[in-house]
Amino acid sequence: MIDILYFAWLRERIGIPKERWETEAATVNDLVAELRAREERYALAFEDVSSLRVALDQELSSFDAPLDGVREVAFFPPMTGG
Amino acid sequence: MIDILYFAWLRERIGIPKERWETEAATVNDLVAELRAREERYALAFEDVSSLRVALDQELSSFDAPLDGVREVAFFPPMTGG
Amino acid sequence: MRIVVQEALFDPGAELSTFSAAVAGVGAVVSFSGIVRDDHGDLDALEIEHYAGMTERALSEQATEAAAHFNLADVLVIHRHGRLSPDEPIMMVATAAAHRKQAFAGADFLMDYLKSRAPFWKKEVRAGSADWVEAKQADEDALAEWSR
Amino acid sequence: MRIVVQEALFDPGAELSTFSAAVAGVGAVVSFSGIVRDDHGDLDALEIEHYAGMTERALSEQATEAAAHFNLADVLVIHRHGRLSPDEPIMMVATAAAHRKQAFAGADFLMDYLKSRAPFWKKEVRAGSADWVEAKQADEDALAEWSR
Repeated sequence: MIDILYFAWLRERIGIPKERWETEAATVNDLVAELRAREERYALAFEDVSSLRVALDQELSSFDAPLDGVREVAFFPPMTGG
Repeated sequence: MIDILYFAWLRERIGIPKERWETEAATVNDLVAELRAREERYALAFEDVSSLRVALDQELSSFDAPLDGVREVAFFPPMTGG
Repeated sequence: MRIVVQEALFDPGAELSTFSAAVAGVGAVVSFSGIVRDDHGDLDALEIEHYAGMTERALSEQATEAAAHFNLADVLVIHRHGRLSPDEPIMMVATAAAHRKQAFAGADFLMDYLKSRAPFWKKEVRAGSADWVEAKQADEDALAEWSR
Repeated sequence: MRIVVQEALFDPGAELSTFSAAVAGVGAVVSFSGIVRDDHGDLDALEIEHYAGMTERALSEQATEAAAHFNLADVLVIHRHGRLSPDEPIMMVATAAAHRKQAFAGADFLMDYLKSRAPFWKKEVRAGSADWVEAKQADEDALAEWSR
Protein backbone atom coordinates (compact mmCIF):
# COMPACT_ATOMS: atom_id res chain seq x y z
CA MET A 1 0.00 0.00 0.00
CA ILE A 2 1.25 3.46 -0.86
CA ASP A 3 -0.08 6.94 -0.17
CA ILE A 4 -0.72 8.99 -3.31
CA LEU A 5 -0.99 12.77 -2.98
CA TYR A 6 -2.27 15.28 -5.53
CA PHE A 7 -1.72 19.04 -5.56
CA ALA A 8 -3.04 22.15 -7.30
CA TRP A 9 -5.12 21.55 -10.48
CA LEU A 10 -4.31 17.85 -10.38
CA ARG A 11 -5.95 17.62 -6.95
CA GLU A 12 -8.96 19.54 -8.24
CA ARG A 13 -9.33 17.32 -11.34
CA ILE A 14 -9.06 14.09 -9.41
CA GLY A 15 -11.22 15.49 -6.64
CA ILE A 16 -9.22 14.29 -3.63
CA PRO A 17 -5.94 15.42 -2.05
CA LYS A 18 -4.78 11.96 -0.96
CA GLU A 19 -5.59 8.27 -1.19
CA ARG A 20 -4.12 4.87 -0.27
CA TRP A 21 -3.59 2.52 -3.18
CA GLU A 22 -2.61 -1.12 -3.43
CA THR A 23 -0.08 -1.51 -6.20
CA GLU A 24 2.59 -3.80 -7.59
CA ALA A 25 3.78 -1.13 -10.05
CA ALA A 26 7.55 -1.26 -10.56
CA THR A 27 8.00 2.37 -11.62
CA VAL A 28 6.16 5.69 -11.44
CA ASN A 29 5.21 5.28 -15.12
CA ASP A 30 3.65 1.89 -14.31
CA LEU A 31 1.69 3.45 -11.46
CA VAL A 32 0.46 6.24 -13.75
CA ALA A 33 -0.73 3.59 -16.26
CA GLU A 34 -2.68 1.85 -13.46
CA LEU A 35 -4.28 5.09 -12.33
CA ARG A 36 -5.22 6.12 -15.88
CA ALA A 37 -7.04 2.82 -16.30
CA ARG A 38 -9.15 3.39 -13.18
CA GLU A 39 -11.53 6.15 -14.16
CA GLU A 40 -12.06 8.89 -16.70
CA ARG A 41 -10.96 11.65 -14.27
CA TYR A 42 -7.59 9.91 -13.73
CA ALA A 43 -7.20 9.35 -17.46
CA LEU A 44 -7.78 13.05 -18.07
CA ALA A 45 -5.62 14.23 -15.17
CA PHE A 46 -2.67 12.09 -16.29
CA GLU A 47 -3.19 12.65 -20.02
CA ASP A 48 0.11 14.52 -20.41
CA VAL A 49 2.70 13.52 -17.82
CA SER A 50 5.23 15.89 -19.36
CA SER A 51 3.20 18.67 -17.71
CA LEU A 52 3.47 16.96 -14.31
CA ARG A 53 6.11 16.47 -11.64
CA VAL A 54 6.51 13.65 -9.14
CA ALA A 55 8.03 13.35 -5.69
CA LEU A 56 8.87 10.02 -4.04
CA ASP A 57 8.89 10.10 -0.25
CA GLN A 58 9.04 13.91 -0.50
CA GLU A 59 12.03 14.10 -2.84
CA LEU A 60 11.62 15.30 -6.43
CA SER A 61 12.06 12.36 -8.75
CA SER A 62 11.33 11.21 -12.30
CA PHE A 63 8.60 9.12 -13.93
CA ASP A 64 10.97 6.26 -14.74
CA ALA A 65 12.13 5.93 -11.11
CA PRO A 66 11.48 2.59 -9.36
CA LEU A 67 8.91 2.42 -6.57
CA ASP A 68 10.77 -0.16 -4.40
CA GLY A 69 10.16 0.70 -0.77
CA VAL A 70 8.49 4.02 -1.57
CA ARG A 71 5.67 4.87 0.82
CA GLU A 72 4.47 8.23 -0.48
CA VAL A 73 4.09 9.32 -4.11
CA ALA A 74 3.03 12.90 -4.86
CA PHE A 75 1.92 14.18 -8.26
CA PHE A 76 1.65 17.88 -9.10
CA PRO A 77 2.03 20.49 -11.82
CA PRO A 78 5.29 22.48 -12.11
CA MET A 79 5.81 24.52 -8.96
CA THR A 80 5.10 28.24 -8.87
CA GLY A 81 6.55 29.39 -5.56
CA GLY A 82 8.55 32.48 -4.72
CA MET B 1 41.75 81.12 -10.42
CA ILE B 2 40.60 77.59 -9.71
CA ASP B 3 39.82 75.69 -6.54
CA ILE B 4 41.90 72.55 -6.08
CA LEU B 5 40.65 69.87 -3.65
CA TYR B 6 42.56 66.90 -2.25
CA PHE B 7 41.09 63.82 -0.58
CA ALA B 8 42.22 60.84 1.49
CA TRP B 9 46.01 60.14 1.54
CA LEU B 10 46.59 62.81 -1.09
CA ARG B 11 45.08 65.41 1.28
CA GLU B 12 47.24 64.11 4.11
CA ARG B 13 50.45 64.21 2.01
CA ILE B 14 49.85 67.70 0.73
CA GLY B 15 48.64 68.81 4.12
CA ILE B 16 45.57 70.82 3.08
CA PRO B 17 42.10 69.84 1.84
CA LYS B 18 41.67 72.77 -0.53
CA GLU B 19 43.44 75.74 -2.06
CA ARG B 20 42.92 78.43 -4.69
CA TRP B 21 45.47 78.49 -7.48
CA GLU B 22 46.21 80.87 -10.33
CA THR B 23 46.89 78.88 -13.46
CA GLU B 24 47.03 79.07 -17.23
CA ALA B 25 47.34 75.26 -17.54
CA ALA B 26 45.53 73.95 -20.62
CA THR B 27 44.93 70.42 -19.32
CA VAL B 28 44.89 68.50 -16.06
CA ASN B 29 48.32 67.07 -16.92
CA ASP B 30 49.69 70.60 -17.34
CA LEU B 31 48.24 71.57 -13.96
CA VAL B 32 49.83 68.49 -12.35
CA ALA B 33 53.21 69.51 -13.85
CA GLU B 34 52.81 73.00 -12.33
CA LEU B 35 51.93 71.60 -8.91
CA ARG B 36 54.83 69.11 -8.96
CA ALA B 37 57.23 71.97 -9.58
CA ARG B 38 55.99 73.92 -6.55
CA GLU B 39 57.28 71.95 -3.60
CA GLU B 40 58.66 68.57 -2.60
CA ARG B 41 55.34 67.46 -1.01
CA TYR B 42 53.50 68.09 -4.27
CA ALA B 43 56.19 66.33 -6.27
CA LEU B 44 55.85 63.30 -3.98
CA ALA B 45 52.06 63.34 -3.89
CA PHE B 46 51.80 63.49 -7.69
CA GLU B 47 54.71 61.14 -8.37
CA ASP B 48 52.47 58.48 -9.93
CA VAL B 49 49.29 59.92 -11.44
CA SER B 50 48.21 56.46 -12.60
CA SER B 51 47.32 55.85 -8.94
CA LEU B 52 45.17 58.99 -8.84
CA ARG B 53 41.74 60.05 -10.10
CA VAL B 54 40.54 63.51 -11.03
CA ALA B 55 37.13 65.21 -11.07
CA LEU B 56 36.45 68.45 -12.93
CA ASP B 57 33.59 70.48 -11.52
CA GLN B 58 32.52 67.37 -9.60
CA GLU B 59 32.42 65.02 -12.58
CA LEU B 60 34.96 62.19 -12.93
CA SER B 61 37.33 63.07 -15.76
CA SER B 62 40.76 62.20 -17.16
CA PHE B 63 44.23 63.71 -16.88
CA ASP B 64 44.30 64.78 -20.53
CA ALA B 65 41.02 66.68 -20.25
CA PRO B 66 41.12 70.47 -20.98
CA LEU B 67 40.63 72.93 -18.12
CA ASP B 68 38.68 75.55 -20.14
CA GLY B 69 36.08 77.10 -17.88
CA VAL B 70 36.67 74.59 -15.08
CA ARG B 71 36.30 76.10 -11.62
CA GLU B 72 36.96 73.15 -9.33
CA VAL B 73 39.54 70.40 -9.78
CA ALA B 74 39.63 67.53 -7.28
CA PHE B 75 42.43 64.96 -6.99
CA PHE B 76 42.08 61.74 -5.04
CA PRO B 77 43.09 58.08 -4.88
CA PRO B 78 40.74 55.40 -6.30
CA MET B 79 37.46 55.41 -4.40
CA THR B 80 36.69 52.81 -1.75
CA GLY B 81 33.02 53.33 -0.99
CA GLY B 82 30.25 50.82 -0.44
CA MET C 1 19.74 29.22 9.36
CA ARG C 2 16.04 29.86 9.70
CA ILE C 3 13.40 28.35 7.41
CA VAL C 4 9.80 29.34 8.05
CA VAL C 5 6.65 28.26 6.21
CA GLN C 6 3.64 30.03 7.63
CA GLU C 7 0.19 31.42 6.88
CA ALA C 8 0.67 34.54 8.97
CA LEU C 9 1.63 37.93 7.58
CA PHE C 10 5.22 39.01 8.28
CA ASP C 11 7.21 42.24 8.04
CA PRO C 12 10.29 41.92 5.77
CA GLY C 13 11.92 44.98 7.38
CA ALA C 14 11.56 43.59 10.89
CA GLU C 15 12.84 40.20 9.71
CA LEU C 16 15.84 41.88 8.08
CA SER C 17 16.63 43.66 11.36
CA THR C 18 16.53 40.39 13.30
CA PHE C 19 18.59 38.58 10.67
CA SER C 20 21.20 41.38 10.48
CA ALA C 21 21.56 41.58 14.26
CA ALA C 22 22.30 37.84 14.39
CA VAL C 23 25.07 38.09 11.77
CA ALA C 24 26.62 41.37 12.96
CA GLY C 25 30.15 41.66 11.64
CA VAL C 26 29.65 39.46 8.60
CA GLY C 27 29.97 42.30 6.09
CA ALA C 28 27.29 41.88 3.44
CA VAL C 29 23.58 41.17 3.75
CA VAL C 30 21.24 40.80 0.77
CA SER C 31 17.48 40.43 1.04
CA PHE C 32 14.76 39.71 -1.47
CA SER C 33 11.08 40.13 -0.73
CA GLY C 34 8.21 39.30 -3.03
CA ILE C 35 4.86 41.08 -2.84
CA VAL C 36 1.44 39.97 -4.15
CA ARG C 37 0.99 41.91 -7.38
CA ASP C 38 -2.36 43.04 -8.68
CA ASP C 39 -1.38 44.19 -12.15
CA HIS C 40 -4.92 44.72 -13.41
CA GLY C 41 -6.57 45.94 -10.24
CA ASP C 42 -8.98 43.01 -10.13
CA LEU C 43 -7.25 40.47 -7.88
CA ASP C 44 -9.21 39.41 -4.81
CA ALA C 45 -6.62 37.07 -3.38
CA LEU C 46 -3.64 34.85 -4.09
CA GLU C 47 -4.10 31.34 -2.73
CA ILE C 48 -0.91 29.39 -2.11
CA GLU C 49 -1.06 25.61 -1.70
CA HIS C 50 1.98 23.69 -0.53
CA TYR C 51 3.14 20.15 0.15
CA ALA C 52 3.32 20.38 3.91
CA GLY C 53 5.47 17.31 4.51
CA MET C 54 8.02 18.26 1.92
CA THR C 55 8.28 22.05 1.98
CA GLU C 56 10.39 22.83 5.02
CA ARG C 57 12.73 19.91 4.50
CA ALA C 58 13.26 20.76 0.84
CA LEU C 59 13.89 24.41 1.69
CA SER C 60 16.33 23.49 4.46
CA GLU C 61 18.28 21.17 2.17
CA GLN C 62 18.50 23.81 -0.51
CA ALA C 63 19.49 26.56 1.92
CA THR C 64 22.22 24.32 3.35
CA GLU C 65 23.51 23.56 -0.15
CA ALA C 66 23.45 27.26 -1.10
CA ALA C 67 25.26 28.19 2.12
CA ALA C 68 28.08 25.78 1.32
CA HIS C 69 28.28 26.69 -2.36
CA PHE C 70 28.22 30.48 -1.94
CA ASN C 71 30.07 30.66 1.38
CA LEU C 72 27.09 32.11 3.22
CA ALA C 73 27.37 32.77 6.93
CA ASP C 74 23.61 32.59 7.35
CA VAL C 75 20.39 32.15 5.38
CA LEU C 76 16.77 33.11 6.09
CA VAL C 77 13.81 31.84 4.06
CA ILE C 78 10.21 32.76 4.88
CA HIS C 79 7.40 31.58 2.59
CA ARG C 80 3.70 31.98 3.21
CA HIS C 81 0.84 29.71 2.20
CA GLY C 82 -2.95 30.08 2.44
CA ARG C 83 -4.96 33.08 1.29
CA LEU C 84 -2.99 36.32 0.69
CA SER C 85 -4.26 39.79 -0.24
CA PRO C 86 -2.75 42.11 -2.86
CA ASP C 87 0.28 44.09 -1.62
CA GLU C 88 1.01 41.60 1.16
CA PRO C 89 4.49 40.04 1.30
CA ILE C 90 4.55 36.47 -0.08
CA MET C 91 8.05 35.44 0.86
CA MET C 92 11.55 36.63 1.58
CA VAL C 93 15.10 35.36 1.38
CA ALA C 94 18.08 36.90 3.16
CA THR C 95 21.73 35.90 2.91
CA ALA C 96 24.82 37.03 4.81
CA ALA C 97 28.38 36.62 3.53
CA ALA C 98 31.83 38.11 3.91
CA HIS C 99 31.73 39.39 0.33
CA ARG C 100 28.87 41.07 -1.48
CA LYS C 101 28.98 39.00 -4.67
CA GLN C 102 28.46 35.84 -2.63
CA ALA C 103 25.52 37.33 -0.74
CA PHE C 104 23.94 38.48 -4.03
CA ALA C 105 24.51 35.17 -5.82
CA GLY C 106 23.22 33.13 -2.87
CA ALA C 107 19.96 35.10 -2.66
CA ASP C 108 19.52 35.10 -6.45
CA PHE C 109 20.06 31.33 -6.63
CA LEU C 110 17.68 30.62 -3.73
CA MET C 111 14.98 32.67 -5.47
CA ASP C 112 15.45 30.70 -8.71
CA TYR C 113 15.21 27.51 -6.71
CA LEU C 114 12.06 28.66 -4.88
CA LYS C 115 10.37 29.64 -8.16
CA SER C 116 10.82 26.23 -9.82
CA ARG C 117 11.59 23.57 -7.22
CA ALA C 118 9.95 24.40 -3.90
CA PRO C 119 6.53 22.69 -3.65
CA PHE C 120 4.24 25.73 -3.75
CA TRP C 121 1.41 26.41 -6.20
CA LYS C 122 -0.31 29.75 -6.66
CA LYS C 123 -3.89 30.41 -7.67
CA GLU C 124 -5.18 33.86 -8.57
CA VAL C 125 -8.70 34.49 -7.34
CA ARG C 126 -10.74 37.15 -9.12
CA ALA C 127 -14.46 37.90 -9.27
CA GLY C 128 -15.87 34.93 -11.17
CA SER C 129 -12.60 33.10 -11.80
CA ALA C 130 -9.80 31.24 -10.05
CA ASP C 131 -6.75 30.39 -12.13
CA TRP C 132 -3.67 28.39 -11.27
CA VAL C 133 -0.57 30.40 -12.11
CA GLU C 134 1.42 28.71 -14.86
CA ALA C 135 5.10 27.99 -14.39
CA LYS C 136 7.33 30.16 -16.56
CA GLN C 137 9.99 28.79 -18.86
CA ALA C 138 12.11 31.81 -17.91
CA ASP C 139 12.20 30.54 -14.31
CA GLU C 140 13.36 27.09 -15.44
CA ASP C 141 16.00 28.73 -17.62
CA ALA C 142 17.17 30.93 -14.76
CA LEU C 143 17.69 27.90 -12.54
CA ALA C 144 19.49 26.01 -15.33
CA GLU C 145 21.96 28.91 -15.65
CA TRP C 146 23.48 28.00 -12.25
CA SER C 147 24.59 24.57 -13.48
CA ARG C 148 26.30 25.86 -16.61
CA MET D 1 14.11 57.80 -5.40
CA ARG D 2 15.87 58.61 -2.16
CA ILE D 3 19.61 59.30 -1.88
CA VAL D 4 20.97 59.99 1.57
CA VAL D 5 24.54 60.75 2.64
CA GLN D 6 24.72 61.07 6.40
CA GLU D 7 26.92 60.62 9.46
CA ALA D 8 24.13 59.23 11.62
CA LEU D 9 23.56 55.55 12.28
CA PHE D 10 20.57 54.04 10.48
CA ASP D 11 18.58 50.79 10.71
CA PRO D 12 18.54 48.85 7.41
CA GLY D 13 15.44 46.89 8.49
CA ALA D 14 13.46 50.04 9.28
CA GLU D 15 14.61 51.60 6.00
CA LEU D 16 13.52 48.48 4.10
CA SER D 17 10.08 48.70 5.72
CA THR D 18 9.69 52.34 4.68
CA PHE D 19 10.96 51.65 1.16
CA SER D 20 8.70 48.59 0.72
CA ALA D 21 5.61 50.44 1.95
CA ALA D 22 6.21 53.18 -0.63
CA VAL D 23 6.43 50.68 -3.52
CA ALA D 24 3.62 48.35 -2.40
CA GLY D 25 2.40 46.31 -5.35
CA VAL D 26 5.64 46.45 -7.31
CA GLY D 27 6.44 42.77 -6.88
CA ALA D 28 10.14 42.44 -6.11
CA VAL D 29 12.35 44.28 -3.63
CA VAL D 30 16.07 43.61 -3.19
CA SER D 31 18.22 45.19 -0.51
CA PHE D 32 21.92 45.16 0.19
CA SER D 33 23.44 46.37 3.43
CA GLY D 34 27.11 46.60 4.25
CA ILE D 35 28.43 46.34 7.80
CA VAL D 36 31.77 47.49 9.24
CA ARG D 37 33.85 44.31 9.47
CA ASP D 38 36.46 43.71 12.11
CA ASP D 39 38.10 40.59 10.74
CA HIS D 40 40.98 40.53 13.21
CA GLY D 41 39.22 41.86 16.29
CA ASP D 42 41.48 44.93 16.48
CA LEU D 43 39.55 47.62 14.61
CA ASP D 44 38.76 50.74 16.62
CA ALA D 45 36.87 52.57 13.90
CA LEU D 46 36.30 52.98 10.20
CA GLU D 47 36.65 56.60 9.08
CA ILE D 48 34.89 57.50 5.84
CA GLU D 49 35.83 60.69 4.00
CA HIS D 50 33.72 61.91 1.10
CA TYR D 51 33.63 64.68 -1.48
CA ALA D 52 30.64 66.54 -0.11
CA GLY D 53 29.86 68.61 -3.20
CA MET D 54 29.97 65.67 -5.54
CA THR D 55 28.63 62.68 -3.60
CA GLU D 56 24.86 63.15 -3.60
CA ARG D 57 24.75 64.41 -7.16
CA ALA D 58 26.90 61.53 -8.43
CA LEU D 59 24.77 59.00 -6.55
CA SER D 60 21.54 60.53 -7.87
CA GLU D 61 22.79 60.44 -11.44
CA GLN D 62 23.83 56.84 -11.12
CA ALA D 63 20.60 55.78 -9.43
CA THR D 64 18.59 57.49 -12.19
CA GLU D 65 20.64 55.73 -14.85
CA ALA D 66 20.26 52.35 -13.09
CA ALA D 67 16.50 52.89 -12.72
CA ALA D 68 16.16 53.46 -16.48
CA HIS D 69 18.49 50.63 -17.46
CA PHE D 70 17.06 47.96 -15.15
CA ASN D 71 13.43 49.11 -15.20
CA LEU D 72 13.41 49.91 -11.50
CA ALA D 73 10.27 51.39 -9.97
CA ASP D 74 12.26 52.90 -7.12
CA VAL D 75 15.78 53.12 -5.70
CA LEU D 76 17.11 53.87 -2.22
CA VAL D 77 20.77 54.62 -1.47
CA ILE D 78 22.03 55.45 2.02
CA HIS D 79 25.77 55.93 2.61
CA ARG D 80 27.39 57.08 5.82
CA HIS D 81 30.53 59.12 6.31
CA GLY D 82 32.50 60.12 9.42
CA ARG D 83 33.63 57.75 12.16
CA LEU D 84 31.93 54.34 12.29
CA SER D 85 32.32 51.52 14.82
CA PRO D 86 32.66 47.81 14.03
CA ASP D 87 29.31 46.06 13.32
CA GLU D 88 27.58 49.33 12.42
CA PRO D 89 25.88 49.56 9.02
CA ILE D 90 27.95 51.52 6.48
CA MET D 91 25.48 51.79 3.65
CA MET D 92 22.52 50.22 1.98
CA VAL D 93 20.93 50.01 -1.44
CA ALA D 94 17.36 48.92 -2.16
CA THR D 95 15.67 48.44 -5.51
CA ALA D 96 12.08 47.68 -6.48
CA ALA D 97 11.03 46.22 -9.82
CA ALA D 98 8.23 44.22 -11.42
CA HIS D 99 10.58 41.28 -11.94
CA ARG D 100 13.11 39.83 -9.53
CA LYS D 101 16.04 39.61 -11.95
CA GLN D 102 15.81 43.36 -12.58
CA ALA D 103 15.70 44.15 -8.86
CA PHE D 104 18.74 41.90 -8.26
CA ALA D 105 20.73 43.28 -11.20
CA GLY D 106 19.93 46.90 -10.29
CA ALA D 107 21.12 46.48 -6.70
CA ASP D 108 24.20 44.50 -7.75
CA PHE D 109 25.16 47.15 -10.32
CA LEU D 110 24.64 50.04 -7.89
CA MET D 111 26.91 48.29 -5.39
CA ASP D 112 29.64 47.87 -8.02
CA TYR D 113 29.28 51.53 -8.88
CA LEU D 114 29.44 52.61 -5.23
CA LYS D 115 32.59 50.55 -4.64
CA SER D 116 34.59 52.10 -7.47
CA ARG D 117 33.02 55.37 -8.58
CA ALA D 118 31.28 57.08 -5.67
CA PRO D 119 33.64 59.57 -3.98
CA PHE D 120 34.16 57.86 -0.64
CA TRP D 121 37.45 56.83 0.95
CA LYS D 122 37.79 54.48 3.93
CA LYS D 123 40.46 54.50 6.59
CA GLU D 124 40.84 51.71 9.14
CA VAL D 125 41.84 52.97 12.56
CA ARG D 126 43.57 50.53 14.91
CA ALA D 127 45.66 50.97 18.03
CA GLY D 128 48.83 52.62 16.73
CA SER D 129 47.89 52.72 13.05
CA ALA D 130 45.50 54.29 10.57
CA ASP D 131 45.50 52.88 7.07
CA TRP D 132 43.65 53.97 3.98
CA VAL D 133 41.81 51.02 2.47
CA GLU D 134 43.19 50.20 -0.97
CA ALA D 135 40.88 49.92 -3.95
CA LYS D 136 40.50 46.36 -5.18
CA GLN D 137 41.03 45.32 -8.77
CA ALA D 138 38.14 42.87 -8.30
CA ASP D 139 35.82 45.85 -7.76
CA GLU D 140 37.01 47.52 -10.97
CA ASP D 141 36.56 44.24 -12.82
CA ALA D 142 33.05 43.78 -11.40
CA LEU D 143 32.02 47.22 -12.67
CA ALA D 144 33.60 46.58 -16.09
CA GLU D 145 31.47 43.41 -16.42
CA TRP D 146 28.33 45.55 -16.80
CA SER D 147 29.62 47.19 -20.00
CA ARG D 148 30.54 43.92 -21.70
